This record gives sequence, C-alpha cells and structure tokens, in this order.
Amino acid sequence: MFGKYKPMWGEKTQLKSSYDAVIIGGGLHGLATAYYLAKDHGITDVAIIEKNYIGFGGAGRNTAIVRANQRTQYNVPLYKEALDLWPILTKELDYNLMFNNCGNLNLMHSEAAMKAARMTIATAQFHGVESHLIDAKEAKELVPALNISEDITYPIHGAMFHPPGGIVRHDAVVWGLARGASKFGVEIHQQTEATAVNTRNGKIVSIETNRGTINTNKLLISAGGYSAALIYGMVGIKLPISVLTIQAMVTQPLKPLLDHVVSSGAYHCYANQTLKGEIATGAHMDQWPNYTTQTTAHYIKHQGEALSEFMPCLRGLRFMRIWAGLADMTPDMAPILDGNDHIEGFYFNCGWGYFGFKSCSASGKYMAEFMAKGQAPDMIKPFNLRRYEQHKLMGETAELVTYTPNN
Amino acid sequence: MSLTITCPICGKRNGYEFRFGGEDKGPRPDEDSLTPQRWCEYVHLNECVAGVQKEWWVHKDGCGSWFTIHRDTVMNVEVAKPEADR
Amino acid sequence: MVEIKRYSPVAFKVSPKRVEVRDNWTVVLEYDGEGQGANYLVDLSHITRFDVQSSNLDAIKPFGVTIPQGLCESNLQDGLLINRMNGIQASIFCLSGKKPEMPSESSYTETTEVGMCMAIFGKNVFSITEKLTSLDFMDPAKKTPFLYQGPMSHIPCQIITLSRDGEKCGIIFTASRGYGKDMTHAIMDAGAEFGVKPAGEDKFKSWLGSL
Amino acid sequence: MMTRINQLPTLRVDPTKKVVFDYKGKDYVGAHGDTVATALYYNDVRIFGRSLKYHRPRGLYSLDGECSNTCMEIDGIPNVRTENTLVKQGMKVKEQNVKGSAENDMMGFIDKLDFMMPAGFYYKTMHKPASIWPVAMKQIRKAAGLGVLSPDFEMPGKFDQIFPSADVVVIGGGPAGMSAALASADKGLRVIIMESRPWLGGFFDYRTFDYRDENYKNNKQLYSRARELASKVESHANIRVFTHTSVVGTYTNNLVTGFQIGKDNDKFTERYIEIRANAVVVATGCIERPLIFENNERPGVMQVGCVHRLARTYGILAGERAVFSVGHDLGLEAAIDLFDLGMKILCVADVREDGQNPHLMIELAKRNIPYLKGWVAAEAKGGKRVKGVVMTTLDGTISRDFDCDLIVASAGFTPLNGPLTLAHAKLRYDSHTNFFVADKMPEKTHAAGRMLGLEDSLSIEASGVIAGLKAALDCKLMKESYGNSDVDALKSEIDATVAKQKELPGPARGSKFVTAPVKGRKSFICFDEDTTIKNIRQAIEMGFDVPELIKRFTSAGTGPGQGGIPGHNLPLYVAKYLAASGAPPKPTTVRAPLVPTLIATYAGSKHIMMKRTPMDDMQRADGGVFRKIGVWERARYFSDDFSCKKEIENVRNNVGMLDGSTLGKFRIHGPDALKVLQRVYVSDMSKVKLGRVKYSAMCNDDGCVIDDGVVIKLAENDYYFTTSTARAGATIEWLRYHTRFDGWDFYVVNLTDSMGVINLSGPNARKVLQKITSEDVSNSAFAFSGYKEFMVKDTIPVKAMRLGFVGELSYEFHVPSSYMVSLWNMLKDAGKEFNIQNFGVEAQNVLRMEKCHIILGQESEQRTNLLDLGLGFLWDRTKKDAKTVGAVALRQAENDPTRFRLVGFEMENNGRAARDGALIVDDKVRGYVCTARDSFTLNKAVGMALVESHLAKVGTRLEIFEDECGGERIYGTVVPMPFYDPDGTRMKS
Repeated sequence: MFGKYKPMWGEKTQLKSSYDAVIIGGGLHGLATAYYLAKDHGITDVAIIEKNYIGFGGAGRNTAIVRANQRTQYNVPLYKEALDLWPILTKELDYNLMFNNCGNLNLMHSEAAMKAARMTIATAQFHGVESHLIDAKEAKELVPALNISEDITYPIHGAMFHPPGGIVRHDAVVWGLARGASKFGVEIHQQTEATAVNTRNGKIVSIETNRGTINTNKLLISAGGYSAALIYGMVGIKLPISVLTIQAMVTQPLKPLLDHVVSSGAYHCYANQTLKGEIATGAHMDQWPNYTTQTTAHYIKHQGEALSEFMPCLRGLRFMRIWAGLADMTPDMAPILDGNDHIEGFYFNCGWGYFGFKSCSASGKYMAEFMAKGQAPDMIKPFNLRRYEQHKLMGETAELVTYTPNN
Repeated sequence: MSLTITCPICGKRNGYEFRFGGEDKGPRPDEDSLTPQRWCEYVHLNECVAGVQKEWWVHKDGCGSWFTIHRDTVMNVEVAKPEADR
Repeated sequence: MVEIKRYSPVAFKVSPKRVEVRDNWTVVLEYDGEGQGANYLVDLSHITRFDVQSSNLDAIKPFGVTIPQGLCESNLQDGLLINRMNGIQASIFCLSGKKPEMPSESSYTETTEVGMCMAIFGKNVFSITEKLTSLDFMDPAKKTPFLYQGPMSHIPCQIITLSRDGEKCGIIFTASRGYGKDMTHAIMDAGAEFGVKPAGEDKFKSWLGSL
Repeated sequence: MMTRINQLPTLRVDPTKKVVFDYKGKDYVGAHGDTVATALYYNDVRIFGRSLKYHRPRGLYSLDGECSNTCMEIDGIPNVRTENTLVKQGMKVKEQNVKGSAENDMMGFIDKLDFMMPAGFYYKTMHKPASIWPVAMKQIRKAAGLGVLSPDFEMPGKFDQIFPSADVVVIGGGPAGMSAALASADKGLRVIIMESRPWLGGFFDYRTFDYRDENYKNNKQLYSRARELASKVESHANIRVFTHTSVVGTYTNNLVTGFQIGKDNDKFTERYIEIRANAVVVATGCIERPLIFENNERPGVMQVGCVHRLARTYGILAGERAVFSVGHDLGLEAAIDLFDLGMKILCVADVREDGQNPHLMIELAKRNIPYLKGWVAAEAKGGKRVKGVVMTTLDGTISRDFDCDLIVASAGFTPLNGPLTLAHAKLRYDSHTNFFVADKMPEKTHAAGRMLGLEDSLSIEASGVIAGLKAALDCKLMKESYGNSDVDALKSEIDATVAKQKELPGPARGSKFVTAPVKGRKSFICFDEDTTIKNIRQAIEMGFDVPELIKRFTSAGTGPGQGGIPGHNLPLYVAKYLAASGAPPKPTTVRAPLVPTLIATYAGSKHIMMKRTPMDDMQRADGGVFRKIGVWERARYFSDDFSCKKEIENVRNNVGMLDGSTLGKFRIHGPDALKVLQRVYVSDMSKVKLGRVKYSAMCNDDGCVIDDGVVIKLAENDYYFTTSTARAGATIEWLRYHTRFDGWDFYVVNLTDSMGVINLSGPNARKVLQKITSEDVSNSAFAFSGYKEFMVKDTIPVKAMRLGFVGELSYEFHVPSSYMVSLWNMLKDAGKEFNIQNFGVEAQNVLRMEKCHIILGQESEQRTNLLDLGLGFLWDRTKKDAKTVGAVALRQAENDPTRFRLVGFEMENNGRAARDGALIVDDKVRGYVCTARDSFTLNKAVGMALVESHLAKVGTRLEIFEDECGGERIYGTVVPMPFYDPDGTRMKS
C-alpha cells in the first residue's frame, strides 16, 4: 500500500559548476527558501549546500513548538503567517507535518509579568491572532498538573493562552520540504562544505566547496547557528550575534497528561507532550558563545528543580535524553533578514535565536521573494542589519540589558 | 560540557560561578568622530569565532573580579593563552 | 517608649538558655539542649566586621595584625580573623565578640550589617557542606585557615575554613543579610541527618579556643 | 512459585527473609535482595509488559534494564525499571500499556498489522483529508506512551543531593574498577568509586570460573576474588564507595554525575551526586549485543548474563530446557555452569568459526552438550512464550527444530562506552574486537577492563591498576600540593605494570555481526520502539543513510532503554547493508542521562532562597501581602483591596511608611572614585555637593536607561549612592566592567543589605520626625534634596535624605539593618497621633505615577533611552573625556524623530483608566500604556504612555486598544506632566 521505497529527496547527483541560486545550509530556512524559490518564483536551478546532513542543526534539536504571540507589530504578522502555513504545507507537500494545534500557555509569575503579557496579547489581538490573559485558576483548569500554590519560587499569577499555537513534528518539516523542493528540481547536496565566497566588483560570482567551485549570482547563507561565523569568515560582515547553546530534554513516554504547551520565562522552562507521549522540555541557555552541542549537568538539574516546583507531579517521571543545539541570539531577540545591500546578490537570514523553527515557513517564503526580486518585501524590511547602528532595536524583549549589550 | 574557569584570584572554579562579559574588543573608543558604524561594531558586533577567542568574564558568585581568558568555543573549554598573547 | 534593640537576621527555633545584651544585641550564650560533641551552628551576625581596601594593602596592619599576603589566605590571631579577598581588599572578623574602635582611615568600611554570619563546627561539617556547595573544602592544596569566595546553596558567600581536623572541623561564613532566614533553613535541613544543633556563642568560643 | 537454589555461595538474596509485595492486587512473596523483576519471575510471571507499537508480549531479557519491556508502575510511579529496583515490603506493582493484562492484552492483534506500519508511515498517512488528522492524533496520543501519571500525583520519598570532590572518580565497581581505585588510593589520592549494582564485584561476582593470581597459585573462583577486592576497597581510608549508584552523565573537565538509590538505613530515597574530579577511570564493562532473529524478543529469549545471574545471584533457574545461540566464551561457560546447576541444555550453537577456549570445549564435551559450530537461532516458536526454536546454519541451508522453554541468545559484547562518549571521546570501529573503541580519550580519563575487549581476568585487573596509576599521575601533575617528588617513581611504576600486562592475553576477538537468514519482519533491532530490521532497510532505501538519521526516522533507540538494545546492532546492520560504500560502522550519539533519572532526583533538595528585609516579620504581622520581586520578598499591598485606596489616601493626607530596604546601596571611595561616577552616570558628578542629594541615571551603551538613583558625597572621592532594587546585585560588576581598561584606583563596598530604608511620606512626615530627633529638621535646615546624618536617641545612626518620589513631603532614612525595627517602631509610635500607616509597593507605584516619576522597566523597556523618557536634563553632554557610557548613542539618536516619547494622558469623558500594557494605535501600533490608574487623588483616570513622537504633543487624542476590547477603542488625551502638584509645592515645603 505504500509503494516502493525510493529516496525522498532525489538520488545523489554530481555537483554542477553553476546554479541560478545557491543556498548554504540545509536546515529549515534554507530548505523552505529553496522550496518557495522553485514553487512561487520558478527558480528551480538551485543547489542547497549542506555540510552535514539535512536537519542536522537546529531543525532537529528544537522542541517543535509553534506560536505567533510575539511582542511587536513587526514580528506578529510574520509569525502569524508562519503558523497559518502549517496546514497549507501539509497539503502542498503531501506530507503529514503532524501539526497539533493544542495551544500554548505562557505562565506569568508576577503582576509586572501580567502587565507585560497584556501588551503582548493586545498586540496579538490587534493583528488578529488569538491570545488571552487568564488567571491562575483558569490556567490550572487547562493544565491540571500546574501547581498554583504560593509556596514556590515563582508563584503562578496567570498565563497568556494562545490557542492557535502548538507543536509540529520538526523532522517531518525537514523531510517534507526537502522532498517538496526536490520535486521541483532543487538539488540537495549533503556532506558538502562551503569553504569560500568569491565576489567581483561588489557582486557575488561564485562559491568554493570541498567538491569544487560553483558559479552563481545569488547566494543565501542561512546556516542557523553557524551563519554568523560563516558570514564573517567568508564575506567579512560582522553581525550582532552571540551563538549560544540551548538544551532540551525528554522524559520517558507517558499516556496523555499535558494537553497544551506550557512555558515559563521565570523558570526558564517550557514543556509539551509529544505525540509519542514524552514530555519534551527545554531549558535556558548558557549565556556565553559556544559552538558545542554538548549538554550540561547544570541544566538538566535546573530543569528538575523547575518542573518539581510548578508541575510537581512530574517528579515521578524520568528524564531519558538531553540534547543541545545552537541559538544565534541578537540583542533585540529579532532575526536579521537582509541582502543585496552590502554585496550584490548576497543574502543572509540568521539571528533567529530560539525562534527559528516556528518561523521557518514564512521566513523561507519571504526570503525567496527577496532573492527573486532583489528587493526586500515589506514584511521583512524592518529586519535589516542596519537597525543596530541606527539605535532602533526591535523590542522583542523588554528586559533591560545587563553588562554588555550582547548578553 | 562542564566549563571550569580559572579566576586569577580564586583559582579554577565551576563555570556557572561566572558571568560572560563579551569578546575582547579593547578599550572604549574615543568619542570624537566616532561613526555610528564604528560605535555599533564596538557595542554590538561580534566575530563569533568558532575556535579559541579571548573574552571577558566576571566572577559573580566569588571575588567579583573581571579578567580575560582564552576559550575554545567549539569544545567550550578554557585553554592556555596562545604564545602571542603572553 | 520603644526599646532600642538590634536584631540578627538569624533566628533558631530553640529557646535560649543564657543571653547577654551587648551593644544592644541580645547575644545568646547558650541554647537549651546543646549537649556535647554534636555538630553545631552558631549565629555570629553580631560580631563586628570590616572591609578594608587599598592599593597598598600590605602597608595596612588592622589592629596590629598582618593581612596575609597570599590570595584567599586567612590569618587568625588574637581572635581577629583577616582574609585576603584579592590584591586590594581584605575582610576582618572580630571573633572575640568585642567591638573594636573603628579605625579612622577611610580605607575601612564597617560591614557588620552587610551579612549574616555563622559558624558550623563538628565532625560532619563537610558532609553538610557537600550537600550545599561543590567547593572543595578538603583540597590538599589549601592550608587552614583559608578563604573561599563562592556559592553555598546558590548564594555567594565568604567561607573561611578554620579546621579540617576530626571533631574540630569547622567553618565560618557570611552571606548577604537578607538571606538569613533561608540560609539557616538550608543548613538545618542539610544537617538534620547529622543532628546539627543551634548553639550559643560560648560553644563557639570554646571551639575557637581549641584551635 | 519456583524452587530457589538457596545454597549457592554467590547468592545476593537471602531466601530466609521474605518480602511480601503486591502485584496487580495480589500478594506475592520474594526474598530480601530480589529485584522486582526477579521476584516476579520467581513467582512465575513471564510476560512483564506489552510492546509500544505492536503490543507484543515481552519478558525478562537482560536483567539490567536495557529495554522498557520490563518497566512497570511501582507505588504509583510509572516506568520503573523492575530489573534495577529492589523489591520492598508492601510495594505495589502494576503492569503498563496493556488493555486487559499483559498476559491477555486485547491490543495484541496489532502485531498482525505491522505491514500497515512501515518505517515513517505516520508521515504519509492521516492527513488526507485534513479533517481526519485531529481525530487520528487523539487516537495516536492514547495509544502512545507507557505509564500513567495523575496530575495530582505526589512523589513519595526524600530526595537529596551531594557535590563531593575527589581526585579520582572510578566509574564501575567490577574487578578493573576496584583495581584502579586501590591503585590510586594507595598513592594517597581521594578516590570515589561508583557502582550501579547494590554491591561491588561486577562480572566476577556471579562466576565460579577459576581465578588464578599472578603466580598461578592460590586457586579460587572469580566470585571470591571479587569479594576479596571489594573488602579491600571498602576498608580503604582514601576510598569512598557509592553502590547502587548509576552514573548518568560525564562532562569535560572531569565532572561526573549520577544518582544513588537509598538503602534501608539511608536517609534518602534517591540522591543526586555531582563530582568534580581531577581524573576519571571508566571501567563500565560490557553488555551483551542482542542476537537478531525472528521473534528474538519473545518471553523466554534471554541473554547469557540474564540467565546466568538469575541462577547464580538469585538462585532461579530460568527454564528447564534451554537452547543456546551465542557468540562468545561466556556463553559456553554459562551453559556448563547451568548444566551443573540442573538445567537441561539441548544444544549450544556458536556463530564463531574458531577462537573458543579449549578448556570450555572440553567441559562441554564432558557433559555431552551438543555443540553446533557456525549455527544460529533463526526463529523462536511459541505465541506468548517460547515453545521451541528453529536453528540453522549461517547460510540457512540446514535447519533443525528444538522444543524448549528457554532460548539463551547473545551475539557478542558491546562496551558501555557511554561515560567516555559523553565526555567527548571519539569512537572508532575496531574490527578485531568488533567494538566501538575510543580513538581519542577525554582529558585525564582512562578506560580499563572489559570495555577494552579484555576477557582474561588477570589482564582485566592489570588494566585497572594501570588506569588507576595513570589517574594518580594526572592528579600529581596537576597539583603541586601532592608533591612532584614521586612523579618519576610513579611513571616507572606505570611502565612496569604496562610491560607486565603485555605478557597477559590482550583484547579478545569479537564475534562477527551475523543475522539469521530470515526476512526480518519480526526480527527486532529495537525492542522499545518495535523497530525491525525490515524497517531499517526501508529507511535506508528512502535516503536515510546515516544511523543517526535512521534513528530519527524509525525511532530505533529513542525509547527508555537509552539505546542499550539497538545501540551497537543498528550501526553494524546499516554498515552491512551499505557494505558497497565501504564505510565503517558509525555509532549513534549517546546522550545523558545514561539511565533514566527521576526528575525528583535531579531536583534533589533544592531550597528556595529569597532575601527578606529587616522589617519582614513586622510587615507580615501588619497584614502585608507579599510578593517575590527579584531576589526579594516585598510587601506589595497592605489589604485585600489591590487598588490600595486607603494606603494612598493616607500618604496624601496624613503620613505613611514604606520599607525601601531593597534599594541598592554602595560606598565608593579611593583616588579615582569620581572618575568612575563620571563614567557611569550621565550627569556631571563633580557637581555633587556635600549635604545634598543628587538624582541621576546610568545608561547602557545604547543610551538606554538601566538604572537611576541618588548620589551623596561623604567626602572628597568618597560617595554613597543608591541603585534600583533590580540593579543592586550587578552594580559593582557594571562599574568594574566599564573601567576595566583604565587601571583606576577605586574601592566599592556593597552596603545594600546593611542598611534598612524607611520612607516616611506625607504632609505630617516632619511632625513625626521631629518627635524622635532633636535635630533641626525644619524646611530651611533640611530642605528638599538635602542630606543629613544624625543619631536617634544617641544610639541609632541615621542617614536621612529629603526626597519626593511619591510627591509629598518625604524623608528616606538609611539605618543599620539591625536597628531598623527599633527605628520603625519609634516612628510608628511617634506617628500614632497622625494615623501613620504602612504603605506597600503598589501604593507607591500609584503615588509616584500621579507625580509622573518613572520606574525603570515600567516606563521603560530595553530600547527606551534617556531622552525618550524626558530625562535629557540629567545628561551633561560636555564631559566627553569621561567617555560616559551611553553618551555616544544619545548624541547619535537625539534628533531622531521616529523615537518614542513618554507622555502623560488622561482618559476622555471621565472614563476608567486604560489597562497597563494597552496599545496606542491608529491603523498601526503607535505606542503603549506604561502605567495608568483611576486616581483617587485627582479624581480622574491618568497614566503614562510611550508613544511615537508625533503623538507626544499636549492635546493629542490617543486611540487606545486594549486586550479583549472586541474592536471597541477607548480614548485619552495627552496632558502635561506631572498630574499631581505640578509645582512641587507639597514635595518641597
């Protein structure tokens, strides 16, 4: 009933010496951009250059949460579109992305946080995104595992409830987009490493890889956590990015317990139950730059401490596996989508921090339009790099920065 | 991963006693004729080295001193100062 | 009329047996049921402490006692405990319980009220501390008395190890005053299995005298 | 119930001590020392659970908890590994993931539907039409998962934590680990040894095979050698032993974590252990590599160690008629030993062509046990448990059927490399041992024992000694305090031991990877996830050609067994299938925790650590409603009326007292103190006058305000300053950070906790103050912005400031914390006639908002700069040389018309106040409401908002969009600030 088992994203092919467009990074944003370049703009002569295998980086290391309740008006519409795209992509790609729109519950632990949530909710509602402020009792009705007593470090005052959010099977997105792009003729070259970018008269002309030179006039670097180092190393553009290691873990599988995604900024902790029954839960990040995907004893213990307080029933559960990925953080917690400015034909898409998964579909769509037309679509114009020298940080985080601006 | 950092006062300690203070970018630039680009570079832009870099740390849970170390960002371990830097 | 009293940030759930009023502090000399040979926790928050800072620290001899040269080394002499915190700074604990005159030089700041201060001593002290901190008190590279500036129960502390010798094992530590209640609780909880008991200043003095 | 062989010297159970426990509502009896699994097996339980996907019956297999099949619910805790949990009196044990019972599971039919569920089938189904997915998803969720946890479950037991230090940590308490521990400890080092079983001994512990010491004298059996070593280790003064302790994580810089399960006398149920060592020895040994054949996980199929230990350690013969299909000498040894214990061995099949220990071959022959060289099990027969087995030659040409109730199957060994790989050893495939071995070891880490492929007992011990000595050398080279004198002696001792070990047998040759000649539809490579070799083939054909990706696509190795079953076979199978590529097997990634670890255990005994002000108890007694704000507990309200009407009115009309102790307070002195202040404060701090209070702000490099407070000059280059509560902990760091290149000579002391702060505010404040001091506090002697130091009752030293945050006549007293209660009581006493009352943080919030005084974080956010807030008057732009933090950005941004501005507004038509966080909009978002309240004082609704500058003009109408407004807007008008007492008469008189 399933037919023959054939390769999902094409047979392995030779690398050609020239493509209309080259994308460095076979992660979600690269794959999505390639998919939309081909589907929406008819640019199908595209090579994706992936050093490892597709989905190796953040694409396979996130906790698969999707939502559109960002803080500012530039971000909300972008994330809303990304959220709306999951069912559409499932259909288009004919691949079950297993979108579970169970809703997200973002816990608030003080009066001040409730006020901050109110602003975020108002912004969401203003842009047509469903989101509500609920009190602690209502939160407990949605998630009976919550401890709403006073005697924990951060008592729960209420929550921001965002019903349209949820979880998507992250690996499925990688494989589905790869299959979808490959059907249009996009080539995916795994185990292929880009080593240099060549420009002439301020224009992109070619890139070097460990498998030879590729000529192209359009280059996108969207290599997740590795973007900033690649862009500075190969193109010489320094970015306001700190690459941090972020960790997540799962428990043993359990019959249904959590019906919503639960997150808490104060506890630096978010949790949801996967379709397999595991509680997947993510932690805070080490606040110093790293390219390691090693985990730490510190965070898994921290996670135990945090969950023990605000969802104490989980004390009876066991952690099974912890892993780490990279998050390229910007000072204002908003991404950098830019191109065709510093160098003609050179585009970059990075700085998503830990929002890279939930945004990939919309980001791919608009970056594809950007690359096809050479002009940034209005939707992503505000995300340019120059905002930092113009003192126009995006305001996705309200927190007053401490010490140096980059932590 | 379990970073340890050698504090010049307290010796080798658990990395979580410290707070990261940025890539070493040298002293504050002079303010005369400082362009927005140069200012932005000093304040916001990073080299994001995948390898050994010199960086600032403060021993927040300990003696409170600021100092630089060299650290390999790929393995997340403190390394000896490179020769050129001694 | 309101009576003028000074209060320690530390309170035990045991009733004092003997007290003494000193400089408006009600100092507990002995608690009920102290007994002998247990692990003891003594509140020393009332003892006078100073911070001294100078770029020429070696030229300063607080109350005639030398500041140790080595970083994080301590010196215990005539009831005065002096701890070298870094190149320019030392902390001074007047363990004798008497309040010395504040030196007139501006390099001194009285810090008595900055922190809670406690001593823990007895043979299981380091079994208690290993539940609260990863600091290595038995590090053979250190000679007692020595100073640790580091976290205990997640709170930055100054911890001075005075002895690592059997029954005499003991430390003195300070942490921010505001943590008095929770820190006391953390130590009593960690020490419960070793029968840690609150004790008065007399118990502390006899321990100090035995060192 | 079975009969137990209870006379064996190797027993770890005490059959005379009965343990009664409850299994599915009935009482069962085990022996002290039994695990739950062995106790159940002893009670004839054979089917322990049903598999995740196909609901196949599953039973005992490895006895070390490497698969989820034997997980059960114990005392309400789901997914407990019964093989690793000691049975206790009164325990309540239940099976999981069954409909009906494990024995008769109504979902068992799914096993026949496997053809519908090839690798990754979820992705290709259930989304057409889209409406089917939500329904399907519900069913998937119900079907998935193993145990059940109730949302109100309360975890019983006491959990604890320790962070011991050690020079050397030895992971694994077998012969190699014990030898290593003794070797290091004898050199004077502090050693910790961690062993997952409840006793030391490792794989010597249950074996009666001959042990000969290095002189080939003193013949004894392996188990007694193990006990001899164990008693030496346990009595060694330098060794600390943690048994029943699983290592769950190893990290760079020799950090090792694990957890210990409490014994009867321990004060903890489980405790988390985190050890920072100077060197690590890993001697974790091997587990068995499963043999892959049809129905290779049927109850009645067991590994060699499982059957052998059931007999020797627990006195239980696993079956009556056994067939062995093995690939190593331990299998032969077990067959002989079990034969001697009374088991009928129908045949022993061995996949190896040669390399067998001749001594064992003779013993097999002596017992007339049929030996089939080059044969392997092809298929287990029997529905719910083994009833027979089909044996074939490796090429499948000849086969024979056997009737049996036990198949002892073991393809080979696989080293427990987890502690090495977690600490970043790189693995390499070694074709001699057929192991993944460490290519590059982590720093100061040494491996020993069977994981190196060693099988000879003396060689294993010698490898332990070498590792222990090397670890000792690491420590001695690291720390001078150990004395470098004996380093050379130690080095030569290591060389000598290495030379001696070379004379002993080296790593044994491992058996090749073989699979029975079958299609593999029910040949399981991963038991937890029901992944068959057929699924793996499907995945490879679809383009998933790396084991790590296959793992993701098929889920193999992602279950609670942590990859123990498929970890070795999966890479071997993939490499075999892709043999044409010539690539060596690639291991999948091992992740912490190495065994599933309770969240309660990780949490340990974490204490909530909050700061309390000196007034804490008194304010609680006064009815304070407390909130945790940052690191502090603070009184936010003093009644259930959260509008704080009474508190506010009392301050406006009489006098109130607020506990402001949480403010940051610092002394800065030294020759360069002023330079430092000039660097971090935006104002010209050289203008701070003695006896006056200077209000100023600190910015970050973006010009955004991060702190505000007051500065008081005590003497030349000697200042006392305050910071906001939130910034107190970071202030010294901030000062030092921004001066780190300057080499300035200055000294800072954090006095935050040393001073209690009482804010006395209201028109009657002076009258109250006058009653407790003889100091002249008249408006002329102590004017607004003045500073005074005086003694109260000749005893309490007070630093007093005239401030006006709440907009009234107001004093702030900074007093030594220990005296604060006394001073508070004196003020309270003195204020009685004026009806003095407490007021809390929220009342203060409203009072200051009426006065348009800002609170950082409320009227500002990350991107709000000094000028946006209208605080530009604080900034002295002439002091360029000071390189004031933030000045550059302020200069560059000061003429930018697109920035936000802070404005005051009142609601139109006497409407209610907009809620904090409401948006200012037109067709776009143009700003937001920072703080707005219905003001009792002004009798109207007022607030402050950050808006785009074109909306900042007085008189501008603000369109306000609130959450849940359903499209209805409310409106406000920009009005001049402040709203209350604009001339400041009340504050200043």
